[in-house]
Amino acid sequence: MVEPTAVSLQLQIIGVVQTLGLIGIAPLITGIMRKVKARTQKRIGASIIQPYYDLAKLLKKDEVVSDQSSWIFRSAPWIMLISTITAALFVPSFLPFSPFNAAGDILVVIGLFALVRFFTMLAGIDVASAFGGLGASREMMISAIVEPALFLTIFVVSLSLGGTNLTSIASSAANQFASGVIIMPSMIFAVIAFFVIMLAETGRIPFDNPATHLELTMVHEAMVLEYSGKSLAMVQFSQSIKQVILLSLFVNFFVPVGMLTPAIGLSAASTASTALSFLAKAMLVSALVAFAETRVAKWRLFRIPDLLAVAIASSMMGVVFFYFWR
Amino acid sequence: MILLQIDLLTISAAALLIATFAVVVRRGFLDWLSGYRYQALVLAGVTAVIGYITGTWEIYVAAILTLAIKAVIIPKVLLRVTKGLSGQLSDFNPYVSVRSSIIISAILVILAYALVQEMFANSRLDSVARAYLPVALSLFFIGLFVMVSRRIALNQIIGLLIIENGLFLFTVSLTHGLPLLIEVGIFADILAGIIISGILLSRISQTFDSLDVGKIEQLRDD
Amino acid sequence: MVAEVPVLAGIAASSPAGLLIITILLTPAAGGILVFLSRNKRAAELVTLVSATLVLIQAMALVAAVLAEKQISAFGQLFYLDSFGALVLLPIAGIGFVSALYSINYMGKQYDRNMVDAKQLQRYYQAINIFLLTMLLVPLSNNLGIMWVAIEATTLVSVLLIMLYTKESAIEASWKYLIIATVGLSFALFGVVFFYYANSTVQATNTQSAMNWTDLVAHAKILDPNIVKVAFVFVLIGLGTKAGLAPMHSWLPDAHSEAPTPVSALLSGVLLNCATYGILRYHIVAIGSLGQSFSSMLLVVLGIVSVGIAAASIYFQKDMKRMLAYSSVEHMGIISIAMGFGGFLAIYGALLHIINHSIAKPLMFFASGTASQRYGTKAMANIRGIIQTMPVLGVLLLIGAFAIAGMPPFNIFVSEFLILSSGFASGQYLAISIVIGLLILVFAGFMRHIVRMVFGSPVESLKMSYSEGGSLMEASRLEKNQSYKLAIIPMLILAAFVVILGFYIPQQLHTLAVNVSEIFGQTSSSGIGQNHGGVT
Amino acid sequence: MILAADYSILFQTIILVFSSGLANSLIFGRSTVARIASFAPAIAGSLLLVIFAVLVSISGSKVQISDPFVATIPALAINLYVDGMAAFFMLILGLVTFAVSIYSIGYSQQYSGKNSTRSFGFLFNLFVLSMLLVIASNSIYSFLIFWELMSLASFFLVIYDHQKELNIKSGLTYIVMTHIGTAFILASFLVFYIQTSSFSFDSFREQAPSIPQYVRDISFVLAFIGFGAKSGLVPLHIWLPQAHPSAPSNISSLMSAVMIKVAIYGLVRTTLDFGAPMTPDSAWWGVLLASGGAVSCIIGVLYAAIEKDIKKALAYSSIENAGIILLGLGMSVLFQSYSLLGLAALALLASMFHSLNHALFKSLLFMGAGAVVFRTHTKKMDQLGGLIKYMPWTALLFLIGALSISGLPPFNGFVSEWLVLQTLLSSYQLPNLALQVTISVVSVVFALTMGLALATFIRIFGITFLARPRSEAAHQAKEAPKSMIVGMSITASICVAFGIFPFIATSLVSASFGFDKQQHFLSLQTLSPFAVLGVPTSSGALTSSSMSAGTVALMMGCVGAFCAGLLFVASGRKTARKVYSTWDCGFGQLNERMQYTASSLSQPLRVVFKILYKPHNEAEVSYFTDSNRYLKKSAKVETHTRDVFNEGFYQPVVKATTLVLDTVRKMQTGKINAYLLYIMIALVAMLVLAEVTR
Repeated sequence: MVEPTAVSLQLQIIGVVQTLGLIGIAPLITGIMRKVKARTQKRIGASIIQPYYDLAKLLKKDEVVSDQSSWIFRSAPWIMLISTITAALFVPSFLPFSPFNAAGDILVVIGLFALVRFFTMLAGIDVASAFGGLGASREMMISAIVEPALFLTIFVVSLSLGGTNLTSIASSAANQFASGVIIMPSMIFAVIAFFVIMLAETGRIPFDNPATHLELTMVHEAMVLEYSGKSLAMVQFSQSIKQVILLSLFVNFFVPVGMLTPAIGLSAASTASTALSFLAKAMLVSALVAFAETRVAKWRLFRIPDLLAVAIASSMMGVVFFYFWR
Repeated sequence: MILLQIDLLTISAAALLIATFAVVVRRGFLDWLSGYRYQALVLAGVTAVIGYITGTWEIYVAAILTLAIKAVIIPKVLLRVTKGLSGQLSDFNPYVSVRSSIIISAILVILAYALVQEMFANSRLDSVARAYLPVALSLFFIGLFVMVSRRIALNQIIGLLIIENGLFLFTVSLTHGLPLLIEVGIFADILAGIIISGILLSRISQTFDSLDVGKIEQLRDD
Repeated sequence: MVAEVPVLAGIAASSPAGLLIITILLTPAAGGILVFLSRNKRAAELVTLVSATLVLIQAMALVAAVLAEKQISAFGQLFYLDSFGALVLLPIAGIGFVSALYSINYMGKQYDRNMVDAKQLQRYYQAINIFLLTMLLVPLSNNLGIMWVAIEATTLVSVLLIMLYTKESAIEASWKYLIIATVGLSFALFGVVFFYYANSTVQATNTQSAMNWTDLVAHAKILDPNIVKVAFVFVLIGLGTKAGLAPMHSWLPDAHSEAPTPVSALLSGVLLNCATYGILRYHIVAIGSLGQSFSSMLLVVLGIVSVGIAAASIYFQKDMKRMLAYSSVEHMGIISIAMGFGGFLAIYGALLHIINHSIAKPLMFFASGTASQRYGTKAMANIRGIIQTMPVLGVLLLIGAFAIAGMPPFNIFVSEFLILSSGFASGQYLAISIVIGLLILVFAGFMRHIVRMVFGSPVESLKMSYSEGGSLMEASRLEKNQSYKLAIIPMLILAAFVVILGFYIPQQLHTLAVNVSEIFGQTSSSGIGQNHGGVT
Repeated sequence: MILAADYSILFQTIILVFSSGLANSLIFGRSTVARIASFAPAIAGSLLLVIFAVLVSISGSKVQISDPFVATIPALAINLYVDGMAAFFMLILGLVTFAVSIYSIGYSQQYSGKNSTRSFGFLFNLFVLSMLLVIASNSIYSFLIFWELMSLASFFLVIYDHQKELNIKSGLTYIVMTHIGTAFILASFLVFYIQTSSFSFDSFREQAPSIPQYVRDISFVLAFIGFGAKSGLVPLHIWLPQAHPSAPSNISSLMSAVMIKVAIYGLVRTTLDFGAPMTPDSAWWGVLLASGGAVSCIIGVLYAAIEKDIKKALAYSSIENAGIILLGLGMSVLFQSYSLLGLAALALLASMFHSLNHALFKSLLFMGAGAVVFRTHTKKMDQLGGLIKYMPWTALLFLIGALSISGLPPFNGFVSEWLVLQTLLSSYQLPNLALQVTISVVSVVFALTMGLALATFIRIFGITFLARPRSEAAHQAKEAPKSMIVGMSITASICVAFGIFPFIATSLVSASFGFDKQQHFLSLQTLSPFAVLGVPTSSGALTSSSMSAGTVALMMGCVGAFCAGLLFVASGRKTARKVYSTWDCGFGQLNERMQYTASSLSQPLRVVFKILYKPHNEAEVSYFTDSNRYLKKSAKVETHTRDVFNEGFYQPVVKATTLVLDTVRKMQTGKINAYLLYIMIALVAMLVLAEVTR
């Protein structure tokens, strides 16, 4: 176990670069998802780099803030962006490790996401409109119930792959894959649970519809309804970063295909191959998510707990399986 | 001579019991009083007899005191008190009917005899004690029963007095009299008690204008 | 007729301490006579106060003497005072004094509101003196017969005191008290005679001494156990009636609540102790002849019943003084339970408890008496916000209440703590858990009533109590001209003791208690946890 | 290096200082001077106390004062003894009291003239002093006397505002419940007394291992109930949400932050010190504690999430946090009884660290709520709102408290909850399958709790401080007085400090509880801000799971700077910011009645957990004409929830008891004949008993 201060500068730079890469592709992933969605709905849809244009545009625009809002509303986007990017620093994405692993584990990442959620909801309430409260109250319920599912999944993962340290999880996943284990029985359930959670956390159908502004359906959008200009850009950007982080977690935990194991060692070639495989997998999974979205309808708010219950149950199964088949 | 003693003992014992039953059976205050007075007389006699048998002078004194206080003074006091009383002095509907009262009293007598057997199983008693102890106990019990089962305050005082008599008989027959000092003290207490209760009776009849203790139940928790 | 000859003999025979015994008995008697002669209110008050003070002083002297030489006696063996007697004597004198002090203000006010006329007032002070005398006689007499006579006498005198008021309720209460107590005591006399018989059979010599407690204890081993058993049962029931043990307690709430408050204080604080003292004397004998188990069992059973019934009645009580009366039943129950548990801690605790209760209960009675004079009612529902109308009294009431309910840092907590510990030590887990449960109920009941009386806003309750054309203005005017300063003083004295004894036990008291536990056959080292209690 | 003797002198000085506070408050009348005079000693004393506690726990020395006023019999000896364990809780007491007493100077001015400030200062000092002495006491008698004193002082403070009938009611519930608890505590101590035949805790400590297991089991269960009742363990929590809100807010913060911890201290003392759970036989203690804790967590937070009264909500969240602490303690006992010492230490660290944190942020939150009530005179959240504009400092400080208690980085709550989670994750090292599964269920409950806690505090902060003010009172609110702000900012800053540099707290804990004597499992000794919290395996070696709050904070800072710079570059020209009214869908002016209220915000939760809340709405609609039901004149909806514990458990019990009592007391019929009959019956019964026992 290393103290982060002891990590060599070179490694740190690599880590930062990886993170920059990750947040760099975040809008791209969003774009891909939209495209896939459009295609499956027999639309042409915008180009996959449209999100970049949007951000650039928004950054240039003036913004309007509510006269009721306080500094909470103004500072919220910053906090969202900072927290998500910081979280991204701990996540092994292109590489099977992050040099800052000792400083922050998966619990820290979740904690940072919670921070984001906290301020999103406050911002929603702060503007004194009915929409904000509406979004906040729904988000409250969903996030509260997502929490146990998420933690139990982590429970399974950390049991199966050792600890909560993201790097060690990723590398031991890679090792296991290399040693011929496609997937452990306990992990099967974890996959299901994690997929559901990912949908919930990124506010996809059936939990939430990112593409709507209809008060019946919207959750996340309702909270950030008042944002405009630069702030809106930050909110959206942090949203897509969060999404890509979850994607890369999913990929590195459950689909450690073509990931370099510590046995192989860090060479230019191996690094490149891992990075590329990651990119491919990420795009694939995002496409999958988008495709899944078109197959289901948005669920009624009070049926969502049932879905989450499924997640909890399956990860519970995961725990039991782990203990039995150890 | 011994025979005579025995006879005296048995007869007087019977007399005492009869007197007691009289109180149980009758309903009017005067009847009770006469029953009690009669009982007191017998008691005095009995005491004297015991004194004669055991030959201790203190018991004679006790006998005289009994005669004076129980047979004379107390009835007088009660009569004087009742002169001024309003409200009926007779008990026409006691909590326990006369018929069953008699039966219960009989049972109590038997109980008393049994209890005496039980208590003094392993201690030698002289003939006097053996004769009077059961009677004393039954007086005690019957007195208590009268107090429990009757509604008229006067009747309860009579019951109390019967208990006292039982006590006295008990003392005399078992221990041939307590030390005189104490005997006197006890008599004084009884007398004072009766006087005070007399005052109370008159107050009761003034305030509640009835002697029915069934009516005196303001002080309760509910 | 008993009068002079033995007195002279006794004086001739007895030590200076013995002489003190005579004088302490003569003082209140003289006081009574003087009051009888005196024709005005002030004089009566003064005489009573003086005699009470004298009694207190002499009592202290006696206690000192007892501390010096373990026991004193006069009239040969007729009068006898050992540590146990001293422990009971002390509260009698002390509470006698404070209630004499309190009477001046309280009865004075009753007089002003012409609830009592001059004649009654005179009778009151007279009776108080005699009452004191009879109670003093109980712990001083060695002869069980005399003790019985004294106890019976206390009944008669206290009945007179309760009869002072001519209200219906007072008459009813005194009637019930008289009848029940007398019946009970006749039971007790049965027991006494039994003991006397048992003792006189084992020794043919002078029957005079066969009634002496010392003599009885001496022969305890050889008494006929069969008879002792029955005798103890009769004594327990008989004196238990007087000591307010359930289910013979039924007269107590009536009598204690209907008596004039100073008398209630004496009845609850001291008279009950006298009866309990009597029981315990016989308990010692019974232990001697039958061993611990028998009498202890009976005591525990009666005690638990008492606490239970008291708990129930306190919880739903409407009348303040009745509640206090029931709490006396509860505490007597606790004492007898403790005595039943046995063991050094138990005895020590029980003795402390006797003292503590007889300090705290009068405090409560005085406070409640003054409060109900102020609010013109005894119904707790109509008394609110004492802390605002009479702040000092409110605080005193709270101190008293929390003491009675067994909260630290007040005195009763100490003794209850010891008693509960001894209960655990004695291994009677069922009994102790029942007791703890009941104590919680009592506590709940007390808090329920007291807190609501002391706090809350007084306005409407005062309106209620002065409803007949009276307004709050009038109420406050009434408050002004009826100062209760003089009434506060005795309460302050008592409260001071309540707090002090909550923190520390005087050495003398400790010595007395230890001696008594030796009388009970418990040496301080035999008690569990004595040697290794402290930290070294 | 200071000698132990000096410590005991220091300790006595502290006691004296607090006592002088008692005296002062009685001496000075009702004035500003009096307020300062009665709280200044508390401030000084608590500062000294903090120093004392830190010194003792670091130096690992033990302070002992045995039997200062010589007791007549050993049973009544008053013994004081301060070791690391006690010192740690004294630290909590000191920190909180310091802040709260400063706060109180300002807060208590509202009572001057109205109620007696004299008694207020007196009770305040008495309360603190008694808590201090409870922690220090070392014998049954002294523990009980100070424990009851603490209850008494707090009781009077709860009903301090005694004009309100409601306060008196809740005060009564409190005092009775706490008395019941005390009975159990007494019993659990006396069980030890029977075994050791001694009243002193020392001999409990020494002889504990030699005491048979079943005895320790009994004692533990009794202690668990007794102290549980005081620490708001469900279902014995019923008094807590009534009493804490009724008390003045500074007292609420003391009660929630410290008094609960005193109960926890009692439990730690009895369980770890006297109980000596060294064998698997006592594993079930751990399970009991952990599951009890879990239940408290979830129930507490569920009620907190829907509560409309701000102080009540905080009280419920205290129940939740007490649950978390118990959970950690239970895990520690569990690990210890399987002699997984490293993990046991980790769990205890988690539990104790959370105690410290909860003390800090809960006192902060209650003080904040107090400031709000101080200015707006209402505790109903539905009448508050928008206060962030009128009371900016209070809002900021309250926000810090909310962030900490929700367990968000980079605040202290996050660190301790991280530790708890790691403890739960390490449960796979337990040798027993049943235990493993149980703990995983417990951890699900815990996770749900965390989620709900987040929601709860978003709601509390959002509704109270954000959006439009919902009442005139909220409009008129001004910033709280200086002293109150200062008091709050003290705890707030400590919250942040512990969040960024947890090594301060963790090393304090490990010093107090003597972890360094066990094998090293955390890099506690490296006192660098970037020190890493690690997790030991059963062998005590470290796993790779680790976290460094300091580093995270640093990185967030860097990222923030980076983003700022980036955005500055990206958006070339300075973009303008226009302030305009909130978007109203073109319907015209929005007003405060159109925003979400506290009740509506938690409506989804109410629906999801309706089993527990049993919510029911009362709607009343009036129409312009009875014939036409389409034109509503007015519509009003009230939502009510029920407390299942009160209705399902307490009310029936109380009903039954009172029924029995009522029947018993009826035997006082007033009929003299009946009374005489009782005597007769008693006689017969006794005679029969005599016969039977022959």
